[in-house]
Order: sequence, then C-alpha cells, then structure tokens
Amino acid sequence: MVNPVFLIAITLGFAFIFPLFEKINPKLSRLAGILVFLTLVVIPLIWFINISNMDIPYIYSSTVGLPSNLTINLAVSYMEALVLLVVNGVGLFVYLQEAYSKESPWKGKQIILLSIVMLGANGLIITRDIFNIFVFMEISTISLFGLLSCSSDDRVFEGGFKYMLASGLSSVFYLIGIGFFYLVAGTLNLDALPDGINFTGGVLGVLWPLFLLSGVLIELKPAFANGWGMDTYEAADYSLGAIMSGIQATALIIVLTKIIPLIESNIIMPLLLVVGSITFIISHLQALGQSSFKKMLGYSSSAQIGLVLIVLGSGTNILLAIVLLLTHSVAKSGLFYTGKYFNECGSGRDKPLLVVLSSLFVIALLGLPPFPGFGAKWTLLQILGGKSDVFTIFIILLGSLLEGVYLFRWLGLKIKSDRDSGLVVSEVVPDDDAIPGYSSSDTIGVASQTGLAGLGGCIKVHFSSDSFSYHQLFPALMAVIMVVSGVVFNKGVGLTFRFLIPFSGILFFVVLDLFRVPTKFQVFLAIVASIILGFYVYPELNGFNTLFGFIFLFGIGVQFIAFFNRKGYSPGLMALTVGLLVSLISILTSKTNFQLFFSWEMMTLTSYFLVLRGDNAFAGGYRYILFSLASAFFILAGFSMLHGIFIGEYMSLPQNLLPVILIIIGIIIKFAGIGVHIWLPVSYAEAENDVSSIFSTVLSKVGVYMLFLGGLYFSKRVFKGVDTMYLLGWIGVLTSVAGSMMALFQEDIKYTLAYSSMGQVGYMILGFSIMSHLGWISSLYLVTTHMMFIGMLFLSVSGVIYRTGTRLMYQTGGLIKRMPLSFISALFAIIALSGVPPLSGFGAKWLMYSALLEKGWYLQAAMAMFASGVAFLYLFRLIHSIFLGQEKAIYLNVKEAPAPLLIPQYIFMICVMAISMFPNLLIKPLQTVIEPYFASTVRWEGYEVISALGYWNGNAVMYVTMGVFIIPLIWLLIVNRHVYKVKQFNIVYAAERPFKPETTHYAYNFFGHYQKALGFLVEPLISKFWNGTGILVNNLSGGLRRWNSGNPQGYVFQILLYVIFLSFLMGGTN
Amino acid sequence: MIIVVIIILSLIALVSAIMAIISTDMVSSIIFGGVVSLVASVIYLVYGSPDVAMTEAAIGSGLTTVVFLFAWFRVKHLGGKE
Amino acid sequence: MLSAILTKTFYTFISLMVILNYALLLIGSMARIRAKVQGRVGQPVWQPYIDIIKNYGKRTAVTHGVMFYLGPVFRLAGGLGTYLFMPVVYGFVMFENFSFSGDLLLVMYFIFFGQLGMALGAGESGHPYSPLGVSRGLAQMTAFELPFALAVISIVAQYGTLSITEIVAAQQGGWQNWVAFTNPFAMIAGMLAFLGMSMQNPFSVVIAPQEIPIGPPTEMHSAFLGMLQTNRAIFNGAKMVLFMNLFWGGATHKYLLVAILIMVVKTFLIYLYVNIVGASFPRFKTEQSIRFFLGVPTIIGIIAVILQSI
Amino acid sequence: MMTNLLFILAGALVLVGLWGILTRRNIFKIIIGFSLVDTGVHVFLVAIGYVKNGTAPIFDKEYSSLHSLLNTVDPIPSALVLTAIVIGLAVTALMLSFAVRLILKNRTLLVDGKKELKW
Amino acid sequence: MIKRFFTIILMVFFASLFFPLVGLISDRDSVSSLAKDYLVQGRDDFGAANIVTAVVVSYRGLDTLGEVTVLFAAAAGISLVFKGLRNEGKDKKYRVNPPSEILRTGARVLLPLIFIFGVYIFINGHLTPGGGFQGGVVIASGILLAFFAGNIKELNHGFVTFIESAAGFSYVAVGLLGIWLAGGFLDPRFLPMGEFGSLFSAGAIPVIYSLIGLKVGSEMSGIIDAIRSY
Repeated sequence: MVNPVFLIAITLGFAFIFPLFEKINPKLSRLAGILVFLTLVVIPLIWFINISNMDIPYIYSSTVGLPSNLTINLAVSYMEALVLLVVNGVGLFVYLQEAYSKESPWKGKQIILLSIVMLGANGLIITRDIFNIFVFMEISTISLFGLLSCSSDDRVFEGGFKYMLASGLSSVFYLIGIGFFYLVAGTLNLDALPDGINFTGGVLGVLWPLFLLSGVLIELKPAFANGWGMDTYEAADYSLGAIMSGIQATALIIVLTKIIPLIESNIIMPLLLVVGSITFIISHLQALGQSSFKKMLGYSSSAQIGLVLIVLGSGTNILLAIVLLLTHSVAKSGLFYTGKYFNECGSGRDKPLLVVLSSLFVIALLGLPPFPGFGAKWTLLQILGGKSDVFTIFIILLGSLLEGVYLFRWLGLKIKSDRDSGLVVSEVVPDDDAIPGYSSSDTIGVASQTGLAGLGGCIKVHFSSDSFSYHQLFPALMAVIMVVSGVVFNKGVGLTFRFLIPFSGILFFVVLDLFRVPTKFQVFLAIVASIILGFYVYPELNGFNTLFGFIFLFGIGVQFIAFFNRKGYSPGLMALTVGLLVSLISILTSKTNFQLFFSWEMMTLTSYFLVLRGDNAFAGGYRYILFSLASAFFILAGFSMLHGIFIGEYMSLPQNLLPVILIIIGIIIKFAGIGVHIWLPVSYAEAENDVSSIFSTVLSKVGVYMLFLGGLYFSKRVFKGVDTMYLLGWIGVLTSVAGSMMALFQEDIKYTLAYSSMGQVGYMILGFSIMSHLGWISSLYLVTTHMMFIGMLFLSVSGVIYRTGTRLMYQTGGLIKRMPLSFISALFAIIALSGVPPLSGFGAKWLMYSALLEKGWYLQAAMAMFASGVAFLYLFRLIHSIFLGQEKAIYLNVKEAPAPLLIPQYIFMICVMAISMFPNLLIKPLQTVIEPYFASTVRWEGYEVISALGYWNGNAVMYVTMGVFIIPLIWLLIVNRHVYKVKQFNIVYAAERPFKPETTHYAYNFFGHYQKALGFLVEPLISKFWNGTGILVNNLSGGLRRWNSGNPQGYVFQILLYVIFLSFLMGGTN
Repeated sequence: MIIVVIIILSLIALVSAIMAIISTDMVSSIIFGGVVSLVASVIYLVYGSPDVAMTEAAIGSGLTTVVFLFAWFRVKHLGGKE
Repeated sequence: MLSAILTKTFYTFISLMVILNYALLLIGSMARIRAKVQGRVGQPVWQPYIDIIKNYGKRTAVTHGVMFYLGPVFRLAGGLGTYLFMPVVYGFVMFENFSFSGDLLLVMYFIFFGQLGMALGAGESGHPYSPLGVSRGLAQMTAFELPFALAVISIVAQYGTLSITEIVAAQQGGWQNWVAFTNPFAMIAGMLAFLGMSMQNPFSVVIAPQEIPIGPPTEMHSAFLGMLQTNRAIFNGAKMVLFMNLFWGGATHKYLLVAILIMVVKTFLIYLYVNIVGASFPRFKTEQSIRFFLGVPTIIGIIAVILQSI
Repeated sequence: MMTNLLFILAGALVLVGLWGILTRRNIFKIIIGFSLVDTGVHVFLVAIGYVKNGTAPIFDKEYSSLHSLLNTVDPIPSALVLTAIVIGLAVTALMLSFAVRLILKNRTLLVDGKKELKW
Repeated sequence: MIKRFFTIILMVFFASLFFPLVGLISDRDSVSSLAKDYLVQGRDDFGAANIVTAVVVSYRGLDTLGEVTVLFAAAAGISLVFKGLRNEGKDKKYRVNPPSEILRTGARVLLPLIFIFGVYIFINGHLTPGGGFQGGVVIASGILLAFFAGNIKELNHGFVTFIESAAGFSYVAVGLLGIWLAGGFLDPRFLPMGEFGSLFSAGAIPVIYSLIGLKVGSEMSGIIDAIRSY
C-alpha cells in the first residue's frame, strides 16, 4: 500500500521545483501540475478501494523508522481516505478551472500557493500529531493569504487583514492549548497517549481542551465570531471561496474529529450541539439578508459546518457527518463556479448548462434527492427520532428550510427572465383605473427587499452551442459524479434497484433534449413511455394504489396530448413532466418510508422546476418550493419519529401520535389548507397553461393520497383531547369555502381555476376526515371525477388563452360563436363541477352530503352546501364572461382551439358522461377498495344506490332529465321552425345603439354587489400574515447581520468573547 | 540569586511591552518591541534552551524589528497622529 | 314492462296537468286579489292562460344562437325536474311521480339546473340587462340557499331520512306533529328562505320591472316567453308543494279528490303568505338581501340544527 | 518558583498584547500587539519545558547517558518553540505587507478608517 | 467609552482564566517520559550531540519540513502582495543620505565574518546550539547589512529563487532517500554515523540543516528585499 507520506512529499517536491520548471517551459509545467493533482486524487482512491474491501482499519506509517510513539505518525482510515479523495478532487477541480481560465490564468506563484494549500489540507487530514496539526493549519492559512492577495477586488486586503488577525489569534490559542496538553499528557502523539492520566481533572483539565477547541472552532467560522471570514468571502475571488469552504473547512472538521475523542464526552457533546445549533440557525438567518452572492455562500458554508457539528455532537454515526460534509464541499465549490459564470453573463437566458448545474448544486446543498445528503439526513433523523431527540430534529429541519429560502431565491431569480418582475401578480380585483395589465402588490417580502428583484434569467432556455464553453465541463463532471455517488449511497440506505429503473426515464429525455429533438416527437415518446410504465407498474398496485395509479397515469397520459400544441422546441419540459409522472407512480409503488419520501421529494423538485417554466413564475415558484419544503420537512420529522412503517399493509400503529400529527400538518400544507394556501393560486396560475392543468388535475391529489395511505394511522385520532379528524374536517370545509369565495372575485381566469381546485380539494379532505365508508367513497369519487372535469375546464380555458392571448375574463366575450367546441366542453365541465343533477358532479355531492348527515356533522354540511352554491356562481361567471355576452371586435377572427387541446377535453367528457350514466361503474370498485377499512353502509338495487339516509338512481335521473329536456326542445323546434340568427347587437334595447357594442359586455367586477356584502371574508389576511413573517425574518436577518460591523477590532472582540463563551460551555474554569 | 535576575528581566520586558503599546512615536514603539524579544531571548538562555535563545535573538529582535521599520517607512508619509 | 311505463307516463301527465292548471289559476287569482286590495279591478283570473296561448301562437324568426334557444328549454326542464322527483299527494300512486328514484338533495340541486339554464340563455342573448339580472339572481340564490339548507338539514336530523315521502309520512296524524310545530325554528328559516325563492317584492331585484325591464328574460319573446311562463307556473307550484311536504305535513286523505283539495288549500295559503309580504315591503338592493339572508334566517337555521342534533 | 515567574511574565505579555490589539486604532500598533502576544506564548512554551535547575540538552563525550538524565531541560518544547517563532515571523511579515497595501489603499493609518466590507 | 469598558471586562476575564494556574504548577523535577526516551536514545539513534537538533530534524522532521514550507509560502505571498506596489513605495525616494563612512567600512569588515558565522552555525547544528534556521537568519541579516551599506543595490531574483527551489527540492529528496535507504521519511541514518562529536557525524543531520540554512537565508533575504522601500 502507498505510504501516506507520499501525499506530502509529491506536492512539496512539485511546489519547490515549480519556479524553475516554469522558467524552462511554462506549458509543460502546467501539465505537470495536472499530473501531480491527479496523483493526489489517485492515491486516496487506491486506499479507499483497498481499505473498503480488505477492511483493515488503518494504513499506518510513522515517519522516521522508529517505534511509533517517538515520531510523528500519519494514519489513513476508511473515512479519511474518502475525505482525501473528495478534497483532492475539489483541489484538482479548482486547479483546472484557474490554471486554464480564459481571462486571468494563474501563473507561477499562485500555482505554488494552491499546491501548498492542498499540502496543508492533506496534512491536516492524515497527521496524528497535535503540533503537526498546528503546522499544517498555518501552512494552509498562510498560503491562502498569498492567494488572497492577487484577487481582482482590491477590498481583499481589508478582508485579508481581518482574516489574518483572526487566524493569528486562533493559532495563538491553539499553541497555548498544546502547551497545556503537553503539561498534562507528556506527549504530543494522539495515538500514544498514556492512559490512566486524569485528562480532564482540575483546572488544567479544562484549560487544554478549551484552548485546543477554540483554536480549531474559531478557524471554522462559528456563528457569532465569523464576521472576519464573511468579509473575506465577499472580497476574495470565487476560486478562493471554493477553497475556503470546500477544502479548508473539510480538513478542519477532520481535525476536530481527531480532538473530540480526547475530551470527556459529557463535556464535548453538549458543547458541539450548542455551538452547532447556534451556528446552523444564525448563519442561515444572516445569509438570508445578503445581497452579495459570495457572502451569502460564505454564511451558508459556515451554517453547513454548524450542521456537521450538530451531527458530531449528537453522537450518531460519524459517517453521516462525513457524507454531509463532503456533499457540502463538492456542491459549494461547484456553486461558486456556476455562480461566477452566472454573474458574468447576467442572466440564465441562454445558458442551459449553467441553469441545470446550479440547480443540481443547490439541490445537493439542501440535502434533497438524488444526492447523498438526502440519504445521510434521512438516516440521521431516523437515529435522532429513535432517541426522540425532538429539539435537534427541529433545529436541523428549521435550518434546512431557512437555507432553502435564500438558495431557491437566488436560483429562481437567476433562472427567471429579466422580464419577470419577481413579484406576485395582484390577487384581488384591480381598481377601476388600473390598466388591464398587472399591479404587483406583494411577495413573500424577501425578494423585493434585497434589491435582487430586477435580476433574473428566462426559462425559455435553449441549448445553443455558443453558450457552451469547456469551462462549464468541469462543474458538469462534478455534478455527474455527485449524482452517481448520491444514487449509490441512497441505494445503500434503502432504494431497491427495481425502484430506480423508472427514474432512468428522466435521463433518457435529458439526452433527447441535448440532441434538440423537437417537442412533438418527445411527447409521442412520453406517451409510449407512460403506457409502458403503466403495464410495468400495474401488477404491483393494490387497493388505493390502483385508483390513484389510474388517476395519475390516465390524467397525465391524456394531458400529454395537449403538449402536442407546442411549436418548435422547449427543452427540459418533457424531462421534467415525465420525471413528475415517474415520481408520482413511484410514490404509489414504494414499499418503505424511505422510498416513499424519496419519491415525494423528487415530485416536489420536478414540479417546482415545471412551475418555474412560466413567464412570470418566479414568485409563484418561490412560494411553491418554500411551502413544499416546509411540508416535506414536517413529514420527514413525522417519519423520523414514527418507528413503524407508514405504508399500507405492513401498518404498525405508532405509540404516540406526535409523528402522525406532524405528517398531517405536512399534508395540510401540501394540499394548501386554509392557513397555508397562498402558494397554490400563484404557482398554479403562473405555470404554463398545459402544465398548470396537469397540476390542478393530478398534483393536487397527492396530499389526499398520503392521507388515504396512512388511513389506519389517522383512525386512532384523539391527541391531547382533540379529535384530529374533526379538526381536519373543519380545515377541509373552511378551505373549500375560502377557495370558492376567493375564486369569486378574480379577474384572471387561471387564478379562478386555481382557487376552485383548492376548494374542491377541501371537499376531498372533508370526505376523508369523516372516517366512514360513505365518507371515503365520496372523497375518492370526487377525486376521480374532479380530475376529469377540472381537466376539461382547464384545457378549454387554455385553448381560449392560446387563441386570444389574454388571461383576463372581461377582455374576452361572446366566444361561443368562434369556439363552440371549447364552449360545449366548458359547459359540461361547469355543470359537473357545480354538482347539477344529471352529470357525475351530483353523485359526488350526494355521497358527500349523505356521509356528512349520516355522521352528524350538520354545520359542516350546511357550509359545504353554501360553498357549492358559491362554486356555481364563479363557474357561471367564468363561462358567461368568456363565451356568452357581447363579442369584442379584436377577437372576431379568433379560430377554434387547436386539436391537441380539444382531444383530451373530449376524452374526459366521455368518461364524465359514462360515470354519470352508470355511477356504479366507479362506486362499486371504490367499495371493494374501502371494504377492509370500514363496513359498507351502502346497498345496491339495480342502478339505485341506497344509503342509510337517502337513495339515488343515477340512471333513472338521467333518463327523466333527458325526457323532460327533449320534449320541450322538440315542441320549440316545431313552433319556431324557420328561425335565422341575428347579428350581434340586434336586441330590444331602449337607448340608442352605443358606438361600440362590446362596451355593454357585463363582465368586469361581475359580482361587485356580492363583494360589497361578503367582501370582508376575502380580505387577504393570510397573505398579509405570510408577508409579515417574510418581512420579520428579513428584518431579523438584517439585525443579525449588523452584528458583523466590519471593524477588525470588533471582530477580535467577537473572537475573544467566543472563547469566553466556550469556557462557560465547558463548565467554567475553577 | 538567579531569581532576582529573572525578576529584573521580566520587569524590563513588561515595561518595554507597555511602552511599545502606549508610546506615540511609532519608531520608538517598534524598538520597544525589539527590546521585549531581546529580553525574552536572554530569559530563554537562562532557562536552559540556547537554540531557542539564538532563534529569538536573530528573528525576534533582528528581523522582525527590521521588517517593521521597512513597512513603517513605506507608509510614514500617511502617518496621521494617533 | 311496457304497460308499466305507459301507465307511469299517463300518471305523470295527469299530475302535470293538475299542477299546471292549478298554478296558472293560482297566479291569476292572486294577481286579482292583489288588485282588489289596491282598489283596482285587476286582470281576469284566467289571464295567464291567455298570455301563454298568445305567446305560443306567435311565430318568431329571431334567435341569438344555440344557447339562447336552449335557455328556456333548460329552464322548463329544471321546473319539470323539480316537480317530477317529488310526491305531490302522499299515498296515491298517481301522484307520487318519480320520487322513489331521487331524494331531497336531488330536488334541491334541480333548482340549480333551472337557474343555470336561465342564466346561460340570458347570457347568450347579448342584452346587457340579462347578465346583470342573472348575477343578482345567482348572488341572492346562494344567500337564501343557506337558511333553506339549514332548515332541510335540521329536518333530516329530526327524522333521520332524506326521502321526502318518509318525511311526509312522519308528519301524518294531525297538525300537532307537522314539522311547523315539532321543529318551529326550521319552519321559520324555511319560510323566510321561501321568500327569497319566490322573487316577490322584498327580493325582486332580479327582475326589477323598472330598473332592468324584467331582468334575465328581457330578450325572450313569443314561444320562448311562453315556455318561460309555463315554467313559472310549474316551478312555483313545485316549490309550494315542496314546502308543503317539508313543513306543513303534505296533502293526504282517504279520497284522492279530498287530498288534492287539502293540497290546494295549503299551497294557496303558502302562496298567499308570500304575496302579502311582497305587497307590503319595498325592494332590497342585492347586498341588502344577501346580508339579510345571512343574518337572522341563518341564525334561526343554526339554532334549528343545534336543537335537533343534541 | 522559577516557572511560576515565567508563567506570570507570559500571561502579562499576552494580556498587554491583547489590550494593545483591542484599544489602539493604529494598524501598526495592532500588529506590534500581535507580535507581543506571540512572544508571550513562546515564553509560556519554554516555561513549560523548564526542569528545576536543568541545563541545555547538549552532551559531549564525557557525559554518560544515564548521568545526564538528572538535570537537562525538556527538549520537546524548545523544538516546538523553534518552529513557532519562525511561523510567528512569517505571519507577522505577511500581516505587515497586507497592512501596507491596506493603508495605501485607504489612505489612512487607522484601522476603522474606511470600512467597505461590513454586515 | 463603552468599548473601553467592555475591553477591560474582557481583559479581567482572560486574566482570571490564566492566573489561577500560576500558583498551581510548581517546577517540574523530572522530564516527561517521551523526553527521557529522546535524551537516552538521541545519542545512540542519531549520534547528535544537540538533542534539540535531533528532535527538530529527525524525530519531528515533518514539523521542520512544514516550517520550511510556511516560510516558502510566506515569501511567495509577500512578493505577490508587493508585486502590484513595486512602483508606488519606491518613487517616494526619501532623502536617503548615502551610507556613512563608518557603515561602509564596518560592513566591508563584518560581512565576511557574518557569513562565515552563519555558515558555521548551520553546519555545526548537531553539535552546538543553533541550526538551519538560526544560520539562515544570520546570513539574511548579513545581506541586510549589505543593503544598508550599499554593497548590493538590487538582489538578483534569479539566483535567490534558484537556491530556494534547489535547497527545498533536495531537502525533499533527502527525505525520500530516508524512506528507501533508512527507516522512514526524513530518517538521516542513511549516511554513516561517524564518530560522536566530530563534524561529519550524526548521519544526514548536518546535510539537512545546511539545506535548511540556505533555504531560510534566501527566503528571508527575499522577504526583506520585497518589503524594503528604498
């Protein structure tokens, strides 16, 4: 096996000889540099492979061939080999970027200093001698200062000076620590410590750990003493940022892992926990308010270090900390470089590779699938859940959420086009003199405050060769390695190979995008793929999964046809949509909690990027991802404390109900319950038309599926005296009432439909929470039928928007003459949606009310009826403003909606008609599914379904209605045989004919009087609340940022204060 | 006996350290810094580590003071009074 | 099988004829009574017959499009549908229509069917007044829908069934176990809601004669208007029968003719109540009527529900 | 008794140095303070190595290995201090050069003269 | 004013951290176990008279290697920092009076002495106190004197960097030789131990120390040349 000393000898030899070498032949010397950095990567690779299979704990070598206790020893275990591999990988990555960069390639001295930094980092990781750690620490910091000095920004000297003061002080403390340690232990070698010596007794016992630890911790930039580090991040070049956070921080953490075993665990563990939590939360908050990209990443890396400290302090498996650390180091250095290219080119408009790469790196940093961070965070939380250490779980999840806030804000603004104002479109009726455009009113408060709002790249991204420079090849390579390592690690944690096959579909479509295959062809392939997926998955599904499998597959499959309407080439669309479909299906087929959560997160990610494709979708996407992350973290917390398996048949009831409550809260956020609904309308409305139709038909049902999945869990429901299901019922009803009321006053069609689907989901939740046979049938019946008629409505509306180009209802009018087919499908849809008898909508309403009345929830039943009444209002308003009334001159030559949009509508219509004629087509299979959970209280006699309360014969009702409808129609036809259509304004109108008839189209502020009466119900209190929280968090981060005042003496003061803080944590000195 | 020498040396070192900090003229405070490390090297000699004494003498009082002076002369023209 | 269908259609035809003629006469006589009260001679009692025959007689050559054509058809289908799924006279096969295949919920939602039809037809006509009237009508409908729903729910809570026939059956045996007396709050809420349904004066803003000449049906004429008028008769008749069944013990007796007579008397009184209120109140604005319905009637309804559910 | 004296000296030097860093606004005074702290630590390290009336660990022929055990000073701390002093010089020199560039850029000797990098 | 108040509190607290232990630790009457091993085996393993040198060069050779790299990095860093500034500091051209008579003649006498003394120190590193670092610094102060006395106007960088790299590289080479020929990295025993106390004894220690001496000397003069402003 290779002797660890070679790592040091090779780099040092190269560093010393390089000045001469460069004088002789600069090009060759640079190649030699690559060779050296490559060997630095290869050696640890050899170790890693040998150690992992020969599983000898150590590669051990003492310098100077004497017995090991006399000399300085170098040791490489399994973990260190892995860390070395990654750290040197990042080093090679930085070298390739900088030595061959176009504008200012690094010359002689800089390359030397970079190799010395690598030497320092490698030394820190492998040495087993305390003083040697000090020497290598000094090596890496001093060579970093050298590199700092040649940054482009001349503020670097101010930052560098502060950095030096801080690192000088930390090395002073470390030296004092070594002195005390030597007094106590008599030797400096970590492996040859004489046991039996009372390490931590008496005054000395506290002092040496205090100073050693403060030496290392200060260098790691902890929360209240990292001002100096952050100023350096802001001023230094991107490469230095990558080095500081990628290489140095990682090496120092390994040093920490060496020192921790020396100190008594009941002192060090709580200390690490406290320091880690404070750093994790405070640094994230400080990063939140940053406007400088590099400083934001600086704070974020100090926060990530905090997370690693928490993991170390919580005493869980150290490998988790290492995986989190390494993912951070790779992703952060990658992000530094993509950020550099992004900032240079202003916006992601035509930089597809950059968009993909920075998204991948951001996802990796947040510990979302498919990267290793996800598996590590999951196992960590499982262990913490086992010890029911609720506080740490809360800290970890809160921090990750805060990180999500600013990382996704940056990513969203970078991807979105500069046309996108980054602010939320007005949700309430624009005041009368408002021009028919949008007046921006609010956002989650963060984007606009930080002045980043104007920036942003456009999602209409297309792969063009000029935007691709080989410089982006290196980060791409890093991203690929990370994805592969992520998949391998997550497979180890719990994904079976069979589970991962469908996800290869995403890669297939990405490859298609690379070859610029036109969207139409891709859509065809997608339909074929979804059919294959259907057959591949069908045998595994049972019970609820079959129903929801049908909804997801049939729903998205049919709406793929609508994608044929896209002209030319829109990259990423099919990859993301197929990804969404695949993750939905894998939610159904997952066997363990981990698989379920993995696919849940994949769904969140793919849907977020789909939303982001919309033109003005930054605000929508931003809110979407924040609330989805919050919901995912609640569910993650729930799963971690659940101990049992959440999936259907292997159900094991949990002892305490807290995890179930957390999961319910997560689900409430996901289906946009009353308090947390502000993300749904903006994201559904701002996504592209066909995408938002998929969202409201299929995606809104996932929350409902999770409820049914955990059905049995929620049956045991009294938690601290509160009947959770009763509460959930009320949330469902209030959501439906709120959804319908808000939909009433919208001027924008897509907002109306978004609120309407939110309201309908409220019904489904109400149905579920009744927890009775009839309740579940009504909920599932509505889930299936709602998918159909909201699909019809959405597609017909997108046909109108496609043709007329406007989303405001009052600007259209009288389109029945131009677009009759869309009108018919819209008419059927609103009849079904509002529950008017002949069609299937009434079936859902009938089941719902009989379930509610049977259960005795009378007030809820009344509220539900009121909500369905209001639903009828806005639906009529929708169809009246668009199709009926006066025609507008500009839309006289509008053609019918294109065929790809019409076909899915009429497929859905056929299904709706079928279910309306024969309701038992759907209700019977539902009954068989629900049988095991609740005894059936519904009897069948022919076509008549009889429940305890009432009865309903869908078939007979349909015949009677047809009869009653056709006889008067025939009578009218006979009486008015020869009738001819009249031109637009030939009506009995007392006043003389207005100059432009379309001005009399009564559509704007249609329910004005209703708003006067009940407007107070719709005050945007909730969005005010969320804006308030956004602004509060922003001010908090502003306040915290003030702590780093920029004055070097202030920073020294911070550091000394921190040492005192550590000494208190250590239990005070004497 | 030796203790008395040590005490005197320590006092000299402390006084010159304090003078180095509070003196207004920069050159004199640099010199005082040099004196502190000179006294330190003598103390090392007395405490039986000649190697360290030589290093401290050469680097501490010699080179550090010179480097300080060179740096100071570079920025002397900006020297606003304390 | 075929004979059963034939007899069924014959019975339905008879019950339709009964309710149609009775309703027309009722409207005619009520108009005359109101005139007498206001000191006028008033129109002849059979005036509605004349209007219908006149309108159906007229030939028209004008239509505003398919939806305009289908508007009245929808409206009439809604009225007929509401009527057909309700037992008019309890206990006689002839008058039980199709009540066995749909319960109270179906009837309530059929009212929507009529409203939707009228709204679509009016919207298509292109006349600015009709959608104005429609928006007022729909807004008011949701408002009075709430107390009516609460009343219905409290009845369902009381008798534990949704089918109208069972509700009527439960109210037999003297006036003291009618819903009006066993569950008075429900009755009050229901009757107040009925005011909203009847488009009579306090809530007649929808078809305000001067403001927006007769609102939604402005553009309707000839056969279309005739169909609307027939529907007005049948629909009001159906609503009165519904309220009779729900609150006033329905019409039942050994002999069919006496039962029909009881039904006539009861529905007459209900209609009289509405007209008296109509004659003595000014017209509400839409938001006033919405606020009214969501105020006192809803509270009474809630009390009714709570009373029943404990 | 001897080492306690040195500990006091070391502690005092470090405190004076820190006090210098925190209070003086002239950048050079801060760096001098820093080098004082450095010297203080070196004195502390050497003090740790001192053995009661020990002599330098350098032998010549006559000293037999055993006899020499009695009164030589501990060589390890002096080895450490050797390296520490040179590192101290390297850090101070680099800090001085950064300070010179900083002063020439900000045109002022005071440390909180012109803060461009803050919160 | 509050800043001053807080600093005082900080100082008081740090004092309370240090001083309790002053009274605690009395003089150590014996050396630590590891030191005993070094003292006993130092002579036999490496035949070095000066045990501190033995510890610095061989027992803890990696530290010294690290140490040399620190100086190398610092020199490179400082020259980078002052690269941009080459002109500004220089054109100030203080009224530098030419070196006085005493200085010039004194320098002419002293320079050779200083250089010989420096070389002596790092060659006899293993015998007498002192070693590579001290010798190197003495040489550097010699060069400093040459600057003052005007003997050398401009340090020719080619020569200095050559010595620096050559010494550094051969130091690493010696280390590697240690692995192949002797026990481990930087093990000086591949050369004959020689007779205790004589110049060519203690294996490769003198070789290592002279290499260090040369390297430190050239680096220090590099640093001085970079910083000096006239």
